[in-house]
Amino acid sequence: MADTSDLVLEVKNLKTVFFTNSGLFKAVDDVSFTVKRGETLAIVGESGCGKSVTALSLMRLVPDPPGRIVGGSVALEGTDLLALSEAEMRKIRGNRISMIFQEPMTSLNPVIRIGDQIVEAVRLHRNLSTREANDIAVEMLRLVRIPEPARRAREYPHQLSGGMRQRAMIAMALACRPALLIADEPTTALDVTIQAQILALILDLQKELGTGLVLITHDLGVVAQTAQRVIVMYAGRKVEEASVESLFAAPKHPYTRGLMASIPAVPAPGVAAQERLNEIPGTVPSLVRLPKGCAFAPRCKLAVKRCEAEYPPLTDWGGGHLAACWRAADVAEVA
Amino acid sequence: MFAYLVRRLFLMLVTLFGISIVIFFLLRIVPGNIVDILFAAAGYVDPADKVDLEKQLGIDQPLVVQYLHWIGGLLHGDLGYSYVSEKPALQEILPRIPITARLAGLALLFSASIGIPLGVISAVKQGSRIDYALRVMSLSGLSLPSFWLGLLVLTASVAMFGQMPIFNPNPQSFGEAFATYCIPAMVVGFRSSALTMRITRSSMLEVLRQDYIRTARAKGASDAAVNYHHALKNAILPVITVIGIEAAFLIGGLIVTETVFNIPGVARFLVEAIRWRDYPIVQNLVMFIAVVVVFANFIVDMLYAVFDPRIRYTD
Amino acid sequence: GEPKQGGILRMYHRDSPANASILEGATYSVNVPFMGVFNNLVIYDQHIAQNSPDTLRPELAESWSWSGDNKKLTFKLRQGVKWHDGKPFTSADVKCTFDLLMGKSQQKLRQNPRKAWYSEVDDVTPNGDFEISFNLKRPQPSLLAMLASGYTPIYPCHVSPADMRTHPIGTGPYKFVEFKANESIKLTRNPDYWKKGLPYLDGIEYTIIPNRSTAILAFVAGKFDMTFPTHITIPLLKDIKSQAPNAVCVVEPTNVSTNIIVNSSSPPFDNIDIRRAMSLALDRKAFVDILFEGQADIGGTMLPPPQGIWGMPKDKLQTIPGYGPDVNANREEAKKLMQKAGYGPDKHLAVKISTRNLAEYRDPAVILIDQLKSIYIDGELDVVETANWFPKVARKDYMLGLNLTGNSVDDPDQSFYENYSCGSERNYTNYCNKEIEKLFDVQSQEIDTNKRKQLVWDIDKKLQEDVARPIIFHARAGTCWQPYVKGITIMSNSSYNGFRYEDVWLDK
Amino acid sequence: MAAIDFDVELRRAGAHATGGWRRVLFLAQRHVLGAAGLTIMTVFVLTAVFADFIARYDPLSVDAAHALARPSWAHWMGTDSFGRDVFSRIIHGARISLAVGIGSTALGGTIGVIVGLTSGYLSGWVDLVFQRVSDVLQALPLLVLALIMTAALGPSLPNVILAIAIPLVPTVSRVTRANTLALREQPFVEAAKSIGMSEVRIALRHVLPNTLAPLIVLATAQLGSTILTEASLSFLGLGIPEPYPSWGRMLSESAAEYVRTAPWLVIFPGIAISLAVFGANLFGDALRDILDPRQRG
Amino acid sequence: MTKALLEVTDLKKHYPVRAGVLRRQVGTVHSVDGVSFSLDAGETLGLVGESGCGKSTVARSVLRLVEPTSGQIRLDGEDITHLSKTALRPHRRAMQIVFQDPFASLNPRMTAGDIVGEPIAVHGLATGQALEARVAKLFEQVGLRPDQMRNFPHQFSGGQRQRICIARALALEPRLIVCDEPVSALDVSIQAQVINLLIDLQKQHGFSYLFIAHDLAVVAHISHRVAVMYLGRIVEIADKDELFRNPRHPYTQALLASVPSANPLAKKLAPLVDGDVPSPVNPPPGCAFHTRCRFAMERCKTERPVLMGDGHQVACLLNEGTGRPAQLP
Ligand SMILES: Nc1ncnc2c1ncn2[C@@H]1O[C@H](COP(=O)(O)OP(=O)(O)OP(=O)(O)O)[C@@H](O)[C@H]1O
Ligand SMILES: Nc1ncnc2c1ncn2[C@@H]1O[C@H](COP(=O)(O)OP(=O)(O)OP(=O)(O)O)[C@@H](O)[C@H]1O
Ligand SMILES: [Mg+2]
Ligand SMILES: [Mg+2]
Repeated sequence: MADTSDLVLEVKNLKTVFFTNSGLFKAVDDVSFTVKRGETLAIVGESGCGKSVTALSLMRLVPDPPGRIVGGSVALEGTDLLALSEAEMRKIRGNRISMIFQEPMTSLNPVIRIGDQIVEAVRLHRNLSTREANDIAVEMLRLVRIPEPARRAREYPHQLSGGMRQRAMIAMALACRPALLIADEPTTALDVTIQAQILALILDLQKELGTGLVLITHDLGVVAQTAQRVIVMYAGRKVEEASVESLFAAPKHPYTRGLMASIPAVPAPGVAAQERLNEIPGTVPSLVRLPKGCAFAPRCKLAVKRCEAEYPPLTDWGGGHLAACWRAADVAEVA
Repeated sequence: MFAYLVRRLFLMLVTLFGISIVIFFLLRIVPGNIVDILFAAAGYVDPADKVDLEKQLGIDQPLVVQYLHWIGGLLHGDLGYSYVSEKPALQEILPRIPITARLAGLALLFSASIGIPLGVISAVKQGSRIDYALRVMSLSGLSLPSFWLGLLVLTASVAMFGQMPIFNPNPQSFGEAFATYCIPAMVVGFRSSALTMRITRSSMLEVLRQDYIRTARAKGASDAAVNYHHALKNAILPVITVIGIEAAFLIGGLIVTETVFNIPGVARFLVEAIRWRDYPIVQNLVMFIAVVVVFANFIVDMLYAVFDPRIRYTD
Repeated sequence: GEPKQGGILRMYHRDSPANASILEGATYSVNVPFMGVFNNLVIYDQHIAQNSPDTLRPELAESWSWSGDNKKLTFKLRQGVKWHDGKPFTSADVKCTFDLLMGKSQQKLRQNPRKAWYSEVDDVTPNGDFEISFNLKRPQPSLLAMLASGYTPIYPCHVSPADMRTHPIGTGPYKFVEFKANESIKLTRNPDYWKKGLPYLDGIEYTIIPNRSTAILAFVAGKFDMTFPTHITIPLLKDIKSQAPNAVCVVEPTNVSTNIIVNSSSPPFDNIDIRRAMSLALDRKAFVDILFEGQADIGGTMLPPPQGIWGMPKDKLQTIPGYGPDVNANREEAKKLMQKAGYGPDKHLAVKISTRNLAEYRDPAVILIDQLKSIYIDGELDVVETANWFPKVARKDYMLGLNLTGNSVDDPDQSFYENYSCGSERNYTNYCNKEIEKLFDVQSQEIDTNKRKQLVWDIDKKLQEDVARPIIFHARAGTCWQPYVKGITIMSNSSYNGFRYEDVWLDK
Repeated sequence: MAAIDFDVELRRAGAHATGGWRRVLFLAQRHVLGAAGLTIMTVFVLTAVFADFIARYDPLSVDAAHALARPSWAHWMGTDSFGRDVFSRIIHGARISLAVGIGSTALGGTIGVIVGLTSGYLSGWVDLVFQRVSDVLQALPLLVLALIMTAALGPSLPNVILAIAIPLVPTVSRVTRANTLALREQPFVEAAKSIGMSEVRIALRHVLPNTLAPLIVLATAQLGSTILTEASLSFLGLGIPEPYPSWGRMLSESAAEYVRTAPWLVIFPGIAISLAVFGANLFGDALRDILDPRQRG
Repeated sequence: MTKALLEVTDLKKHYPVRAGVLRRQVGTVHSVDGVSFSLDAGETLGLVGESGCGKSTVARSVLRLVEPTSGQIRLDGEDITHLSKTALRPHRRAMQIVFQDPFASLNPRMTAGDIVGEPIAVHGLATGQALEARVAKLFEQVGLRPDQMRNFPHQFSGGQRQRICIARALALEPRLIVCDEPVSALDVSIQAQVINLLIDLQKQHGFSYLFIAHDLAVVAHISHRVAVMYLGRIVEIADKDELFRNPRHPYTQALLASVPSANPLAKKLAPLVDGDVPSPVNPPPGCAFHTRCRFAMERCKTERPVLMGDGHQVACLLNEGTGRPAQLP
């Protein structure tokens, strides 16, 4: 991370917890990362590992109660978002930092026209007349390749298909040309063929606008095809961070490795399919009763005494490939 | 849309037809009829006179014949004659309608204009002191018998002002008109405003949890914009339904309030007519109420379509 | 001071009368508002509280005379009287009215509750336009009492009974303007009233308010000049007095007796011992204390003196079993009777007490049940809707009934024949005692009032001893008006008279 | 960033409240109003059950000597015009109100559930007929229907209960039907079908238990409104007749005559009614919050 | 050739779209529009396709949870399409279903043991102790502890819940299990566990799966043969290896190309199709895919291709007669 001027986002030791009646959920525990201009950072992990909460923490939209950001800093273009007042933060949301949500079906207000929802986003941050904002909205819809954008702008969300709604969400998020775009599983709810279209679109636009992108997904395939750098989260913690190539070539954390092995592959010509998948035994631990040591230890084949007693620090294993594992060195041997 | 309207109208007619049967036969199984009551006042029954009178009123005929006669008349706009006053039923019912309508309209207005904003506040401030206070207040509103509230208002106004807001058919001044309609309307509306508030609150809470609210916040919208522009627009839908249903309930509430405030509207008239077993009045009045209720539901459905673009009655 | 002309008398009405026809009506709800529209042949003096043979005054009749055999009553009629529609009043109208009442005319009343009053009248014959005679089957001096009742207005011949129900035409001081059911009744001054200079009022307006508390609040708030006559219960009277200290209030008997109808045709009350025991167990004073704070009368069938003319004197009354002052002694006796009939502390008699669903009926019934407990009778209240009450009573579908009997004139003929003669429609209990029935006829023909009184007392006493229809009490009720209302007299032995209001005026 | 006291926050969220009693206590703390409602309801039920032991006088016993006595040590809430002890009448009145409330809610609820379940389950013409019938019932305001029904049946305790119950049927059946329709589409119902379970058994074992929660909430709310309906009917002269000490009639009758001269006759029954309805509503509200998982914060 | 366990011939399921005053039918949802396939004992047939293409409807029709509009379903050679409910009951034991959503598939108010034991109880196969024992055994089979029988569904994790569903399906010892997206709702690490379990169970008991998924990789992994559906029809069906090695229908090709490869060095995302799936209410005439197909010809708009071929069957006019794959330009 040489050139700090190029940094759009710098998250340091972010901690977000939920106070619930079953206890304290450390949804995001001591997570740090950076995003450069034009760069795509993917966050992967299984359900409940804290991906969405991380994203919401960046936006300062963690529902309170029960959630609360309890530590760390989030610097967007040098400003610590966590230190801003709510009013100042509002000026930044949707303007410098934007977010696309997982559910295109429910994330648009059903009783407001698509165009008007984009117009609102524009006018909140730019001093424009409705007309000008309207033009921008239509322009944005065209940009996300919605046919007949002017007509679609006057339609309501239910009149659009899932893919189109997600495009409209993207148009809304990008309307103010933010420095950072967070896409929280933007394609999970969509069909594969549509998913490919949307991902390609996001990447195109990102390139065009030079936006930093945080792409959250649980699909390692998506990661491989879109990101430059990857964070793997497990039980609220960052367990591994690396460039895509490095991660896929040689994962340093047994969890990452297990994950990769457990995904069936589309049989490629000539490659015989394996009979059984490699499975990671057990289940993801509850975020309340996290073990003292490594949260993955109970499911880990490599686990040793130390893993249960002591949480492994994130260590650089070369070339900025970070992993939090006592036995990262042995990972390659095992599987 | 047109097809939908026709279908709705058809269903409404089916419902009304059902109501006509229910009310007609329910009334006839009520023991005792107008003749009994007339004679009850006299303290004796002369069987010959009774037969004469029953014949005169046509209630000696088979029920089906009576029913067909009634419905036949209804279709021609002939509602028959009141047994008691012997005037055309229409002439008895019609002048009372505007009174009740005004009362009900004002009550609804009151209910909505108090209930909705308070409901929004209570939802937005969920869990705060204001929320608690508003909820307790609305629940107390729901817990007061309405005749009791009405009597309290009357008693208090006599005690405090030596005056009472009793019905005045020809109010001379604004003050009189206010007393004539607004005070009773507020008494009725108070209860339904509590309901409106509750439903607004829970509907708002539901909506505030929705994804699109988060989207709006992510755009940088202010709390006010989120609550009133994004949330209320969606939350208002169930509120409309409840207000629509309330319109039907109001008539029940009005029975009591019209009695307490001595307002010569249709609601109280209905009670009197039931007491007198004045079939033509009861039947037609109930049909009228049913038409209003059924129409209110219809309007609610239409309003739904207005407020919710997802609903288009195209089929 | 001197009566002043003008002003509208505003009253509330307790409920909406069925129609405007007094002849068809059987409740003073019709009587009160419409009496001012009509005149009678004769009327009790409207300013003397007690209706008695001495206070009879001519009205449409200028004078009357009895024939020597007391079987023909002839009236000389007033000339120059006009109906409200301008037609002249003649003897034909009188004949029409009584033919209607006797059921002899072509046109029929929808209901004719007082047909029995004229059972001794053979026919009514006009002699020229202004004289008319009633020909009787036997002497009946009290016929005049019936004719003087508020229930006996003279109807015009030229208006059908049906029209009289919706738009009555009379000769009286006030003309009918409108009657909106459940809303209001309006009368206006008859400028051509045959009594010159009357009435003083420009009109009378009744607002119909069935809810008593609303009505009274409105009176207190000054919305009305007068309450509905005899509508104020004793507890409420205090309330009005405290809130409107200036209001003038009077309490008078209504000549309505609260009584028990006993179904003696089936067990258990076919047993005279149980009937006697029940009547012995009554603590009448307790009823009066609770319901009227002491202000009601204990008596037999006839309203007790001094307001009543025919009621038994107190000493005679107290000789009747159950009327004695020592309630406990009475109840001891009652218990013995019950034991004789096979009941006792371990074997109670379960009884259903039916009554109408109106406070005037229910409240005494509640007390009755409580009192019957003392003689091993467990009463259960059976509340009956108005519409079903008389059919139920007529079917004899009850054990005990708590009933109110209103006497429209304070006269034994009306009371005895209606309620106790064999076969009378209003003799709900089917009490039938041929010997007493003979005595009814004897007293009815007696011209001498004092002699007649003795006869009536004996009959009354016998009726009580037979437990024919035990009388619990005679109610009283209050009427209030604002101090500026003048010329109101509330009758003390009839609540069906005294509403002509022709010389009422407002001192404003 | 302000320091955050994790313990306090967790306590507020109820993290310490695991296990039966602690959970109940926590819920009571969390839903203070609901707990108050439940307490009121419990007191009310206990009162009704033990009325004979609590009441100090026979509620029907007339006592001329002590008519209209002010509240005193002997008569805590005074006496009415018959000299009957108001406190005892109110205590016994709880039975009547409970009988009306529970009786009519249970009756209306049971019929409504049966109708709704059948209607939702059978669909087709049965559904159509039931739907139309409930349209018909719903088009008549509750009080109007109850009024005609009590007029038809005559004023007695069972009749009043029936008259109030019938108008409840369409509401309950609509809710049940909607739930049934939704549940019918649930995979677990399809799974039951696929193992060859009969429709009736599916309806009873899989559908019904899952519609109960909203119905319980609905029932608590209805409980209050039935008590009020009875009071209104009493006011209109068609409520529970004497000699039952019905709160509605106690209130409506004395409201007419004794507001000023003997206010205790009006105040105490009024409080009893409002408190009971209030309690039922408070409890119902809290129950809804607790049973509706989405409401949990 | 052995007789197939399940034979579905020309299955159609149309839902009416009603409108108008008399609720007349104004349109039809062609959810399943002529699907034929067969399934041998011990075989797994994968069914893929995009959302709304009718996969679940096929599954439900096979189990007679919905009544097919037309076509034939034969189980063990016996036509069960029109059997009455009672006549169907014995056949129900032969086929069971596992649904996608492990949360909604379990009645929240019943214990896990009751849920799994219910089919056995319903068919009167065992009661009391015996039932208990059988349920315990089933629990062990699917990798759950028998002491978890008393727990309620909400006390299980997603993967465990799916195991309960599978145990319930196994309870009647069926020969055919229809799996309607059984792993779509699960995490990848759990997904692998469930897939392995299914494979193991198949090996032990030799039953057949009709396995539905939208994830090609999963289908590819578990199936012996794969059928691709588009808008209510099967557009291609073949042996797994054949299909993936040699996809012939343009839609199959697009589908394969859309799956992001887990290899960052492999070709980047290249969507081969544009636009959305058309509505099944008024499916396009001719070949339903022509609106999105890059090879669409004039003929495709009017002529409807039928499944052709031996073993590897394709419904595409490009392939007609040639037996050659559609050519990528
Ligand atoms: N509103 C909330 N209340 C309580 N806990 C919450 C809330 N939102 C999230 N959490 C907890 O935070 C943890 C992380 O949730 P998050 O939504 O970030 O997961 P995720 O990685 O996005 O999973 P998914 O892939 O399912 O979206 C979860 O274990 C969840 O239990
Ligand atoms: N009961 C029904 N009534 C009307 N249309 C229906 C019904 N069930 C399904 N459909 C329609 O049939 C089509 C196929 O639905 P189906 O559920 O079989 O699709 P699917 O391939 O399983 O989709 P998914 O991947 O989303 O589960 C859809 O367009 C759906 O809207
Ligand atoms: Mg998430
Ligand atoms: Mg499906």
